[in-house]
Amino acid sequence: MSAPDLSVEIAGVRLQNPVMSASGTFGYGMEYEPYLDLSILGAIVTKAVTLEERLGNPPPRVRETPAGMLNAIGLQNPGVEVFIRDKLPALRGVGVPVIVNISGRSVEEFVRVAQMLCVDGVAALEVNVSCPNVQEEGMYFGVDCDLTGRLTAAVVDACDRPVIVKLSPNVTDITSIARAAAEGGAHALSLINTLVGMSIDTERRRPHLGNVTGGLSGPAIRPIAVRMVHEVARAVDLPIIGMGGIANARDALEFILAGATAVAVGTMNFVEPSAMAAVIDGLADHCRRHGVARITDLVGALQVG
Amino acid sequence: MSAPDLSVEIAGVRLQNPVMSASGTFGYGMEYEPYLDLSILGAIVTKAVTLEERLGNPPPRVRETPAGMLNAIGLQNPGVEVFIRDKLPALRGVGVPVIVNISGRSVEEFVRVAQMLCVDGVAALEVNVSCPNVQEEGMYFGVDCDLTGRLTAAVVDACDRPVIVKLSPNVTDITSIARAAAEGGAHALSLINTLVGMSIDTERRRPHLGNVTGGLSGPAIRPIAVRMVHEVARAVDLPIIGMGGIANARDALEFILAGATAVAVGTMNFVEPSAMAAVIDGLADHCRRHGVARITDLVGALQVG
Amino acid sequence: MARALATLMLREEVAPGHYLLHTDCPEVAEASAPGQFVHLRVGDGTDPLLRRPFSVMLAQPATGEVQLLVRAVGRGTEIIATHQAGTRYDLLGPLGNGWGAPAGEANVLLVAGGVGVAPLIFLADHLRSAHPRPYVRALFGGGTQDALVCWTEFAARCEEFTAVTEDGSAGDQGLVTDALAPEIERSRPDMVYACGPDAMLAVVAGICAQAEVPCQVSMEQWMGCGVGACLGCAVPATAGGYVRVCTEGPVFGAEEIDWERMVGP
Amino acid sequence: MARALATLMLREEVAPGHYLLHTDCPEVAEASAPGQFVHLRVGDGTDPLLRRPFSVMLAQPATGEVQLLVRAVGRGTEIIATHQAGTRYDLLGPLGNGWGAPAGEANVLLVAGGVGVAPLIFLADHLRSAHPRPYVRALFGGGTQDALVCWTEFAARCEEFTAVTEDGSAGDQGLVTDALAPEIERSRPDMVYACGPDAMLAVVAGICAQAEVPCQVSMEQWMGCGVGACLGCAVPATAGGYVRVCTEGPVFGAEEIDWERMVGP
Ligand SMILES: Cc1cc2nc3c(=O)[nH]c(=O)nc-3n(C[C@H](O)[C@H](O)[C@H](O)COP(=O)(O)OP(=O)(O)OC[C@H]3O[C@@H](n4cnc5c(N)ncnc54)[C@H](O)[C@@H]3O)c2cc1C
Ligand SMILES: Cc1cc2nc3c(=O)[nH]c(=O)nc-3n(C[C@H](O)[C@H](O)[C@H](O)COP(=O)(O)OP(=O)(O)OC[C@H]3O[C@@H](n4cnc5c(N)ncnc54)[C@H](O)[C@@H]3O)c2cc1C
Ligand SMILES: Cc1cc2nc3c(=O)[nH]c(=O)nc-3n(C[C@H](O)[C@H](O)[C@H](O)COP(=O)(O)O)c2cc1C
Ligand SMILES: Cc1cc2nc3c(=O)[nH]c(=O)nc-3n(C[C@H](O)[C@H](O)[C@H](O)COP(=O)(O)O)c2cc1C
Ligand code: FES
Ligand code: FES
Repeated sequence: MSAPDLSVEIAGVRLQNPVMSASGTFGYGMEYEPYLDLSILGAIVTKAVTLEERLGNPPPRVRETPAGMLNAIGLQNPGVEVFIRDKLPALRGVGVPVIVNISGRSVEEFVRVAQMLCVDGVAALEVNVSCPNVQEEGMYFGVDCDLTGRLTAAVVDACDRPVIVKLSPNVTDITSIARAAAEGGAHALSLINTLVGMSIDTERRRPHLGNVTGGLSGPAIRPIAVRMVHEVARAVDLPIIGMGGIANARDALEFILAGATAVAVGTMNFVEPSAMAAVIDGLADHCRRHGVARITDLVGALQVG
Repeated sequence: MSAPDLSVEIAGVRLQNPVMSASGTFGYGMEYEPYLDLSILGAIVTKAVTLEERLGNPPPRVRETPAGMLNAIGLQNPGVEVFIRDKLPALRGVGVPVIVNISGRSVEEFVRVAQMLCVDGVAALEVNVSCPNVQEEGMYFGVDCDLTGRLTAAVVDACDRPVIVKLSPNVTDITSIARAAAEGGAHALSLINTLVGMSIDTERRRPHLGNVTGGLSGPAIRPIAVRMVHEVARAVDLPIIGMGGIANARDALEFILAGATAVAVGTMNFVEPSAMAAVIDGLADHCRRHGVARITDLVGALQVG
Repeated sequence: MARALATLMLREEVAPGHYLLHTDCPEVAEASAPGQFVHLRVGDGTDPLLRRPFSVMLAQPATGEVQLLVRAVGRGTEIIATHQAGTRYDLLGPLGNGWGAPAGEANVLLVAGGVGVAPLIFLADHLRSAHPRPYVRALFGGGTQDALVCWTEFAARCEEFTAVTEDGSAGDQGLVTDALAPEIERSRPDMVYACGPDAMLAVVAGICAQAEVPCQVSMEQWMGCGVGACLGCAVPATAGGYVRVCTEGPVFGAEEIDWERMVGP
Repeated sequence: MARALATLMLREEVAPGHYLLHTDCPEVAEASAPGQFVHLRVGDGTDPLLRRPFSVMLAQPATGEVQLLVRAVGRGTEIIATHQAGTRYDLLGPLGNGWGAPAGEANVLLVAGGVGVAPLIFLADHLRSAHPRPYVRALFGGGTQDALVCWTEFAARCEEFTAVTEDGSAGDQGLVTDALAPEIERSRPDMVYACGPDAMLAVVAGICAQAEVPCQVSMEQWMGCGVGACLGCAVPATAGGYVRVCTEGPVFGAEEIDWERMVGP
């Protein structure tokens, strides 16, 4: 059998395969160059970029939990201008699509970041509406349909790049937020961001994290993420980038079968810097073993009932 | 130092210590008798009881996930009458408070079960509003404030036993549901129930569970559970029974410091049938090491900031 | 049923990916009946989290030895496959209901598929000591020769022994269930005892029902607790609803299981 | 920095709960500078999940040996404490920036607390080979005698060596920081190098600032990636914001760290 076709299209962007980094777990790409050939990736998704520099949260910022970790980095980044000047050139040089994760404190801030990122080398924007630190009028964007819809529409207007809206799992009904993003004009969705969690040092009677709470990621959350991708795929007709605890091709296939067109690897990059390479190889292998010509044939191919 | 006082009071019920079984993980108590002296427990919480017998979901019903498990038992139980006749007498004989977890398809059904359980040997009712299988007019009780409030009030009216409302974590804001339960007259809250999750057999392209989705429990969810207990404790002035992945005294202390008056052990009973005994011993030990005279001195003793 | 510690004395790779664990566990050796299982914890952490069930393959009260036959199929069993002598296992057991005695003279037919042989070896062993003149026939099937794991131990305890492999690499070629109807026809056993994959058991149950020969099956299902508390290990019952593999089973009368509703794990 | 496999040749319990790992890892032995660390995976599953950072205590390019000193404090290190010779470790390293060279003649003072001794042993070793006439003084503190782990290895590489324990079970009684100001006064080192708990480092930094002696500290912080990608290992910088222990550190000039904002992990 000839080599299976792993290429997919997300919001008009062609990827050589469906495997990308999850925002915030892969820095600005170059950090992992000693461990992984970046040019094999489907895409690189950057750490969140904001209008102004952000210093981030006080330490400790990470803590291991059973099969997962909590993080409260606090959107530390050098700001969009420095990103474009210092980080983007090297990223662009890798030769795979670069998706820039953006965040802000207000619709206005998102819009200005999006405008500034309409430059060569940015393939798409991923709108981080789901970071627990991002709120307007006391509401997190990502847990409110109306805010999500307005924000999406504003970013779509601001920049001609495809807009991927990244959804929060900390909601009662993720499909209604997904629909709001779709109605706002999103070109794709990515999910899930982290679940809000907390861990306590019982000897010192203090939270382990400087920020008290943090975002839970890693294999622990995979069953929740797969369920949400399954729900959203049935509810909304947009391509989905699935993520949450993916460590290998089998995990990635759970998301693809549930309805994700592409997948992102986050926390497991820390554990295994070559995890994405293994996922890509494993997907090709799975296709070969099962006589699947195109990976897209597996998207949403789960049989229920 | 004299032995620390581990006793606590939940909704007027005195417990010799704050450690109980989580509903559905300890059968009707007797299953674990060969492995654990039941009389040492703070309380025994039973598997959900409904008005009529329920046969439950098709298999497979359980599946291991990273540091956790999914279950979709489907409220299998013999119905309240058979429970009172066949299960309650032995439970009562143990000599510790028996808390009966109840479920139903409608407010009416909950009310009738509650009425029938106003019998000797039932110390309190735990109202399972959070089971994904329990819905009215297409809404799950546990994710809607209004339904939660109405249901709570109806059960409180139906029976003179203390009513503990068990909250679902599958919501955007658990404090608003907690407040609704408090306004409905709940005497205590227990949290968290399981998170909805899913796991896929990628070789067969089918869900692992017969019911497609299931409830995620075990150590994996502990950070989410601790965070929710912390939030609810700050929002509502009711005693809290905290649970979610507790394996040992250190884990239990996270919940207590976050604001839980008592704790329940669920999934980890399967792994370690004597887990509850270890938690009880470990709590006493912790109190001794830290010169804590009463475990209640630790409730909510977390220092933030 | 109780809590016990077993010490691994020797781990033998008896076929590729199949391990025979010789453990020292006097309590379980003493108390086990054929068809019962132990619920064993692999490691002391969360990976894997839950205990894993394994049939007792042989129990020697005199020496305290308990043998388990483990096929490496996933995380837990692959970890077991690396264990060295001296490893200590925390286990619950013996659990569940074992094989029922045959009616009459122990003129029985055992049908094993792959590692399903384990509880049947114990049964054969037991029949030989419990009955004056046992006549034990066995059909043992697998994909290839390698899957006929511990066949010498099995054959040694049977009057007649037939191997069947799908690829013909050992014994007759075909499915073990193909050989069943003719064998029943020929030997008219008092009881058929079967253990193997669900699909095999369903066919065995059907053939026995048709031939009107009583049949017992040992079932598998994903387990939570192993002791009857979680209702996780349900299989559909002919009487309606479900029965628990860990408590009502793992051995059932074939007619107790609703094979139509039975979905493989 | 690179990916490497290390093979455990010998695990020595050098003090209660403290293990010296002699590993064979030619790439890391070749490339390591004193003060760098390796990010090591414990097992291949999810328990523990993240890698664990350990300072290189000694690296022998000629033999390929890399020594790590591990104190068992939690899940990962307790698992390491059970590892047998032959265990293979997957590691990233050497990582981070090591100790900077002293100004002048290598008249230096090393201040170690507990296992903080590891990167200082490597430093002392290196100073002896890199400088013609090194004069290395060391203060080594711990709660009790047991915490002065590998002190003979340390002392052997120093011209002067002073032990300090809180309970007086070895050396002088007190805190290592109590001994510091008089020692600086006396010996006027060109550089103070310190590694130990945050609280100790903060005091060391303060004393050195006061005495106007340059000071380098090796910091610890919880790590995600270990390679600069996650921003998890931040410590507060005097310049404002944060610096990464894994990338800008683990060795910093004491003046680079904002000790007021530093919260212990
Ligand atoms: C009563 C009983 C007796 C058993 N006796 C034996 C025995 O003697 N020898 C032996 O090798 N195996 C036996 N099994 C099956 C054995 O329990 C599983 O193979 C084992 O739990 C797999 O664990 P794992 O971590 O390696 O696999 P996992 O990684 O958890 O799963 C790998 C695959 O193994 C299968 N599996 C896993 N757990 C179970 C389970 N509880 N029941 C059925 N299938 C499962 C599934 O197909 C799964 O896809 C028995 C099962 C039961 C219920
Ligand atoms: C650059 C660097 C070099 C280090 N060098 C050494 C060394 O040479 N020898 C040595 O024994 N230890 C060293 N440590 C600390 C070591 O990494 C931790 O003790 C280890 O990760 C604990 O893992 P665990 O699973 O046993 O503990 P866990 O169960 O994860 O935690 C137990 C306790 O250990 C502490 N701890 C855990 N991880 C870290 C961490 N990354 N940083 C600081 N404290 C932590 C915390 O106080 C925690 O409460 C170093 C840490 C860093 C950052
Ligand atoms: C350390 C860390 C930092 C993260 N930063 C961001 C971020 O800046 N923007 C964002 O949208 N998601 C961020 N995430 C969320 C991940 O992109 C991803 O959605 C989540 O971690 C789940 O995937 P995983 O389990 O594979 O890590 C971060 C996650 C981690 C662990
Ligand atoms: C097998 C199983 C069955 C359960 N059945 C019930 C139930 O009947 N009623 C209920 O309120 N919660 C039920 N739960 C939820 C537990 O009581 C508990 O809230 C949850 O599992 C989290 O705790 P744990 O992580 O310690 O298991 C069940 C959980 C499991 C694992
Ligand atoms: S495994 Fe829990 S009831 Fe059978
Ligand atoms: S540990 Fe990830 S940046 Fe340092």
